[in-house]
Amino acid sequence: MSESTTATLETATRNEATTKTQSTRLSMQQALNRALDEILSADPRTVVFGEDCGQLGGVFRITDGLQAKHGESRVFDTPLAESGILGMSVGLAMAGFHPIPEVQFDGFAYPAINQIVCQIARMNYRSRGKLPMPITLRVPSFGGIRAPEHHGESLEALFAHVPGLKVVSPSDPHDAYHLLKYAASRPDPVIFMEPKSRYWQKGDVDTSDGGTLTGARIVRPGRHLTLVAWGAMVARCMQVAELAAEDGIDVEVLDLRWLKPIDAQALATSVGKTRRAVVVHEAPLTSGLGAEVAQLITQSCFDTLKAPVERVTGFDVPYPSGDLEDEYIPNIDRILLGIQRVLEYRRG
Amino acid sequence: MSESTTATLETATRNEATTKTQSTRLSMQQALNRALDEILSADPRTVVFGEDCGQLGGVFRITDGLQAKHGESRVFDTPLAESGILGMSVGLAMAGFHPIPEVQFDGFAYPAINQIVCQIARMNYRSRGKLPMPITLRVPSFGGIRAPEHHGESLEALFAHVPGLKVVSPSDPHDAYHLLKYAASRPDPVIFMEPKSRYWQKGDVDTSDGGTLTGARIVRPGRHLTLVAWGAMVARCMQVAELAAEDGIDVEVLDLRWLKPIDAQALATSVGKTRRAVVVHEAPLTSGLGAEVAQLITQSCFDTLKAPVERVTGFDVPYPSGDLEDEYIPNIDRILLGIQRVLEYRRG
Amino acid sequence: MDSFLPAVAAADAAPLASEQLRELYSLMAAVRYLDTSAVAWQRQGIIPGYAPELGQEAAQVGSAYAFDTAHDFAFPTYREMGVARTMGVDMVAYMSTHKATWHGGMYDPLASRLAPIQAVVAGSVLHAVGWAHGQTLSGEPGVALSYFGDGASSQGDVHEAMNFAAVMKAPVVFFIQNNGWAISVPTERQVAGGSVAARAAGYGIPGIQVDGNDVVAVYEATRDAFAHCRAGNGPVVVEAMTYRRGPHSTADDPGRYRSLDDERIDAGKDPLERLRERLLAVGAADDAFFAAAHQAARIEEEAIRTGIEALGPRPGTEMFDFVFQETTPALENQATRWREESEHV
Amino acid sequence: MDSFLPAVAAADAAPLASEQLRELYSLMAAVRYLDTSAVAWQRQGIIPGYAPELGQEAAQVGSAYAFDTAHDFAFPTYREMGVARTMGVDMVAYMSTHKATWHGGMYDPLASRLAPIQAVVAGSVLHAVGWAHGQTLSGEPGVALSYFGDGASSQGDVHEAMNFAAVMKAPVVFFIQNNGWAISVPTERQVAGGSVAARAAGYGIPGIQVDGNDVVAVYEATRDAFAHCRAGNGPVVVEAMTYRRGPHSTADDPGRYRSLDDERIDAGKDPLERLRERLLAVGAADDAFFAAAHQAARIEEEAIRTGIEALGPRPGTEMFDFVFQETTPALENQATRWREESEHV
Ligand SMILES: Cc1ncc(C[n+]2csc(CCOP(=O)(O)OP(=O)(O)O)c2C)c(N)n1
Ligand SMILES: Cc1ncc(C[n+]2csc(CCOP(=O)(O)OP(=O)(O)O)c2C)c(N)n1
Ligand SMILES: [Mg+2]
Ligand SMILES: [Mg+2]
Repeated sequence: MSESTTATLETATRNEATTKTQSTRLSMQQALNRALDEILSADPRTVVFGEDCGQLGGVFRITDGLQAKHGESRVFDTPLAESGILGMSVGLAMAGFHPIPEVQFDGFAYPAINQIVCQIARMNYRSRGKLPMPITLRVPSFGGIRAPEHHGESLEALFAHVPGLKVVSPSDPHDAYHLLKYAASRPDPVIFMEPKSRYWQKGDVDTSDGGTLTGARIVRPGRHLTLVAWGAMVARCMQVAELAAEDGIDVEVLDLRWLKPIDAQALATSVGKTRRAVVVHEAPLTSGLGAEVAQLITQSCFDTLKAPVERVTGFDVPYPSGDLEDEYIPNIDRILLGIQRVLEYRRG
Repeated sequence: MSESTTATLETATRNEATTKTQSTRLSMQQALNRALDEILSADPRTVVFGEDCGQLGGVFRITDGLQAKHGESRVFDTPLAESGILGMSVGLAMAGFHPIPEVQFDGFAYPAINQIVCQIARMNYRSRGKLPMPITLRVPSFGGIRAPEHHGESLEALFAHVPGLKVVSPSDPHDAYHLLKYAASRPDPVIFMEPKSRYWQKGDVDTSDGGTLTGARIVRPGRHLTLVAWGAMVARCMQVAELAAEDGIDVEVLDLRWLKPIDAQALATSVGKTRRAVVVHEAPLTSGLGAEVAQLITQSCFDTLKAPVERVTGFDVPYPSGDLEDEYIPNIDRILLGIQRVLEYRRG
Repeated sequence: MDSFLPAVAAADAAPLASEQLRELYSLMAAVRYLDTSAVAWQRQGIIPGYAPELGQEAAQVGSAYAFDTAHDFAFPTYREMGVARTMGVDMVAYMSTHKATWHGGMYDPLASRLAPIQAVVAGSVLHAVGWAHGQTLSGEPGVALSYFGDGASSQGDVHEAMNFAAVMKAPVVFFIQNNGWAISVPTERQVAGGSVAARAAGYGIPGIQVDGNDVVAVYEATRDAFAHCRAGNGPVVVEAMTYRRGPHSTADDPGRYRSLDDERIDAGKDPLERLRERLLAVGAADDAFFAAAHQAARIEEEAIRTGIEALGPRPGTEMFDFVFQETTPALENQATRWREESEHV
Repeated sequence: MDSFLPAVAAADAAPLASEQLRELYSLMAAVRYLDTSAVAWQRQGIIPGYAPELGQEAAQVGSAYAFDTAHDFAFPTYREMGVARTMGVDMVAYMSTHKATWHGGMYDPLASRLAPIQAVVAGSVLHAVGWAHGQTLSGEPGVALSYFGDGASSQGDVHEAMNFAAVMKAPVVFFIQNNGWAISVPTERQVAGGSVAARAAGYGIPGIQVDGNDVVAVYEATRDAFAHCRAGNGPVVVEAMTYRRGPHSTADDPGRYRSLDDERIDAGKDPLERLRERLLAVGAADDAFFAAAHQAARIEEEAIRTGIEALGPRPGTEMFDFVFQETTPALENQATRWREESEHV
C-alpha cells in the first residue's frame, strides 16, 4: 500500500457544524492518552513501555492509568536505558508485538540512536521484508518549557535523514489523537514527535473522523505567502498570520505534519499559489529540515517563486537554558521579519 | 579567532613548478599516517587511540607504526566500545590532553552519538568556555569498498546539524595531510571524515605548504556549471567534468572540504559565475547536506540562477550490499544526467 | 561436566548417544570444510570477504545442537556459520552475505529461527532480550539464544541487555564465544576481570565458563541453560572459552599482532581432533566413518560453492522494495528516477 | 567501618577528630537548609525547578569531605548540591542552573574541581575515566570522583566506564548514591541483583556497599577508596545506600508511586539526626553548637537566595559566544542577524 499525498490539502475548515456533535474538548495530553488506551484495547499485540511509563503514567502523564487498566504486562516500566528500550523493541517486534516505546525526552533519544538507525530502521530491509518493525516511538519533543539541559531538542532532521524511518509530529489534540492511532496501526517504524509545550492546550477532537492522516494540512488558507511549520511552531505561525492579516498580508499556514515522507505535493500546490514561502522550525538552521523543505519548494516552484525561501529557525547553538529560550526559538517578531524579507525581496 | 572564508578560492593550480621541488607522492593513508606522526612529535599532549589503533596500526593502517615510535601511552588500543572511546576523550580533554580518537568505521559512530552530541559538542558551551574540547575524531567514511553492512555510511548531515561541531573531509592526500594537522591544532572538536575508498590513491603532497586550509577549494575552474562535492565524490566529479568537457560543457568542480562551517561565500562566487549548480553526495537525499548546500546557493544566487540546484545523491534506502553499491552511489552517468537536467532547464 | 544449575533435574541430562556424537562430528566436519573453503573462495575471487570461525566449531555446533527449532530463536553475529549450518539454515542463502549479495543473508529468518546476520558488534543482544520477553508475555516456551564475542562484551548494550533480562526474568541464553581476540586486541586487554561469565553474578543470574573446544561440554552447558530458562528461572550466561585460529577476516593479517608460536600454544588442541579421539576411545566411530564424514563435507561444500557462484546480483529495485512495508511517494519517485536512469544508460 | 581495601594501611585511618565531626554536621546543616529552601524558592517562583537531595546529605557531604581539591576532580549529576557545597563551590553560581540561567551552572569547573552539572543520566561517568587516565598518563596523583545514581547504573555507559577503568587501572572512585528510586522506579526493578557494588567483582575491582546515611562511614569508605586509587591500584566502586526523601524534582508527585507510610519506613533515620546523636554521645557538641550551626545555615541560605534573586538573565550574545573557542563566519552572521532583530523589536 502506498501512502497518498495528493488528497491531503484539506483546509482548516474541519466542518465546525458536524464537529460540534461528535467532538470533545481535550488537551493533547488527554488526546494521546485516550488514543493509547484505545490502541491497547483494540490490538492485543500492542505493548507500551519506557522509563516511568507504568505506575507513574509517564512524566507527562501520557500513559496515565493505562497500566491499571491494561495490566503490567501490557504497560510497563523499564530500567533506565534508552538503547535497552529501543533494542528490546526490535526483539518484541520480531516476536510479533507492536511496541509503542517512549523515550522520556528528545535529548535522551541520543543514547538509542544506534538501535534506531542501525536496527529499527533497517530490519525490514535487512530481512527482505520478513521482519517488519511496527514500532511507534513516542518522543516528547521541542523546547519552550524552561526545562533542564537536553529537554528541549528537535531531532527531526536526524530522523528524517534515516532511510527506513517515518516521522510525524502533530500540532493539535485532534491530530495527536488520530495520527497516533494511525501511526500505531502501520507496519513500519514511525517516530512520533510530541510538541511537549502543547501538551496542556485544549482543542476540539472529533474522535469519529480523523480526515486524511497522510500528508500535510493547510491550517489557514492565504494568498500572499506560505508559512511552513510543524509541532509547536504551527500555533505560533497562526498567531503570526493573525498579526500579518492586520497589515493586509494574507498568510497561508501549512502544518507539514509528516516530516518523512514530506508532502512535496502540498508544498508545491501552496507555494505555487502564494509564490512566497517561509519555513519555521526550532532546530538549528544548518542542515535542519528547513533546508529540505526550502529545496523541495524551490525545485517545484522555481519559475514562479518571487523570493528565495526564507528560513526562520533556531540558531546553530546548543539549546540554551530557560532564560534564553525565547531568544533561541523563533518568536513572533523574528517570523514577521522573515515574512517581511520575503515580501520586500526585489530581484537585483 | 574567526575562520576566514573569503580567501579560499585558490584554484586547482597548486603551483606545479614549486610543488615538484617540495612534494612527495603519497597515498592518503600514508599522508594521514605522516600527519599523525608529526602531530604526535610536535604536541606532547596529543593521544591517539581507538579499536586496534595500537599494535595493529588500525584496520586501515592509518596509525601504523605510531605506537612503536611514540609509545603505548600516546598511542593505544581501547576496549571495543565507541561510547567509551568518545566519553573518555571528553575526560582527557578536560585534563588538558588533545585526543585524536578513531571510530573504526562510519556506522560505528552511532553508538557514540550521545557522547558526541550531548558532551563533546556542548562542553565548551556548558562550561562557558572553560572546558574546550580539542578533539579530532577520525571517521573512515563513505562507501565504495564492497564492505559489510554499516561500513559505508555518510554521516555528514547529522554531524553538520550539531551545534558545537566542525566537520571536514579531505578529498586527496595533500589536503588529508594538511587538514588533519590543521584540525588537530584547533581548540574545537572536529569530525574528520576520511573517504576510505581513496585511502590507497596516490597524489602529490607538498608538506611544506598547505595553502588555505579553511573553506572550500576549486579543484577545476569552469564556466557553465558548478559541481559541488566532498570526500570520494570529488574525484568522481572530476571524471564527470572531463567527460562533459568533451561535449563542450565547462564544469567547475568545487570541493566543499568543510561541511561545517560551509563556505557559503565560495558557493556564491562560483555559482554567481556559472549560474548553474549540481550538488553530489553519497548520503541519502532527504535531509542530506545537499539540501543545505542547495538552499545556500539559492539564497545567494536567486536572481541569476538559470535552473533549480540539482541534487545527485544516494537514495533514501539503507546503504546496500556490495552488489548494489554502484547503483546506490552517484555514478558518472547519474551525475551527467543531473548536469543535463540543469542545462536543459527552461522556465515554463 | 556437572550441571551448574541446580534447578535443572538430571532427567534431561542423559549422556549423548553414540549416534549423536557422530552427528556432532559430521556437523563439525561440514562446518570446518565450508569454513576453510570460504577462505579459499575469497582468495579465488568468488567472494569479496569472509570471517572464518576456524577453531570455534565445537562452540558453535555444540551450542546450536541444544537449540529447539520448534520454539527457540537464535541471534548470530557475522561469525556464526557453524550455528547456521547446525540449525539447518540454507547455506547458499546464508553465505550470500559474504558474496555481497544482500546484507544479513538471504535466508528466511522466521522460517530458519535465525535472525539476520548482524554486523554491529553487540547489535542484536538486546533483540534477544526483547524477543525472549515476548515469549513471557504470550506464554510461549521459546528461549532466545544470543551469540556474541569477548570484544562485544565491552559494549554498553550487553550490560543493558543482561540487566533488562535479569530484571524481567527473560528466557535468554547469553552465549559468549571468548575466542581470545577482538581483531587485534587480546581478551586480557578487553575483558576486565578476565571473564564475561563472572559478570553474571552482578546481575544475580547464573554464569558459567565452559571449555569451548569440547563440543560435548558446550552442548551440555547450553542444554542446561535452555532448561533453566524454559523453567522460568530467567537468563543465563554461558561463556565458551575457545580460540580464533584464523585471521579476524580475510582482510586481516594476524602476523601483525601475534606470532605463529603464540597461536600454536594458545589455540590448544583442535576441537575436531578432540572429538575424533573421543569417538575412537568410546568405540563410537571408526576410520570409515571419518572418511565418509569428510567426503560428505566435501560434497556439501561443492554444492554450496556452485550455488554461490550461480548467485547473481539482486535487481536494483530491491533497494527500494524492502525499505518499508508500505512505500512512500518520495521513495517511489526515486525508484522511478533510478529505473529511468539505469535504462537510459 | 573496617577498611575494605587491604592495600590501604591503617596509617591514614585515624578516626575523625571532634572538630571534623562538627564540621561535617555544619556542612550537612547548611546543605539541608539550602536544599529545603530551594524547594520553597520554586514554590515562590524564584526558580523554575529543583532536584532536592533531602536525605542524601550524609552520602554527599561524607564523600566530598574525602576529596582533595589540590589534586582530585569530581563529576556530579544534577543532584549533587551537597557535594558542591562541601567542596566550597560558589553556591550562587552553582544554583544558577536551577534558575534556568545557564545549563551546567556558572561556577568555574576548573577552579572548583567540579565538572559542570550533568543532566544526561550517566553522561559523565566516562569523562571521569578519561580524566583519571589522563592523571596516569601525565604521572599526576589526582583521582576522579564520579557520582551517579542507582537508575544511572542501568546505562550502558556505566558498564563501558567500569570496564575501561579496570582495563586501564584508572584512578576513579565510582560513587553511587543508591537512593532507592529513579523517579518512580524502585531499585529492585532497576538494579538486577540488587547492588551496583556487586558488579565490581565482575570487572576484577573492589566494590563496597556502605551505609549512606552514616556520614562517618561514607567518609571513611571514600577516603579508603581514594587511597586505593592514589596508590595505583585502579578503580573502586562505592555504593552508598541512602534514600530520596523528597520528590524526584519539584515537578514530581511521589504520591503516585509510594505511600507516606512506605516513605517513613524505608527512609530510616534522618542522617542529620544520626550525626547529632553521635556528637552528643561522644560529647563533641552541645545544644549551643547545634543552634549556632542552624543559625549559620540560615544566614548562608539568605545570602545565596539574595544572590539568586539578583541574578539576571545572561545576555543573548552568550548563546553564540560560547559555542566554539574559534567562532565561524556562519555563526557570526547568525549572531549579527540576532542582534539586529532584537534591536529592531
Ligand atoms: C559497534 C561496532 N564497532 C566496531 C566494529 C568493527 N569490528 C567488527 S568485528 C570486531 C571485533 C569483534 O570482536 P569479538 O566480539 O570478540 O568477536 P570475534 O570477532 O572475535 O568473533 C570489530 C571491532 C563493529 N562491527 N561494530
Ligand atoms: C539519558 C537520560 N535518560 C533519562 C533521563 C530523565 N531522568 C532524569 S533523572 C532520572 C532518574 C535518575 O535516577 P538515578 O540515577 O537513580 O538518580 P536520582 O534521580 O535518584 O538521583 C531520569 C529517568 C535523563 N536525564 N537522561
Ligand atoms: Mg573475540
Ligand atoms: Mg536514584
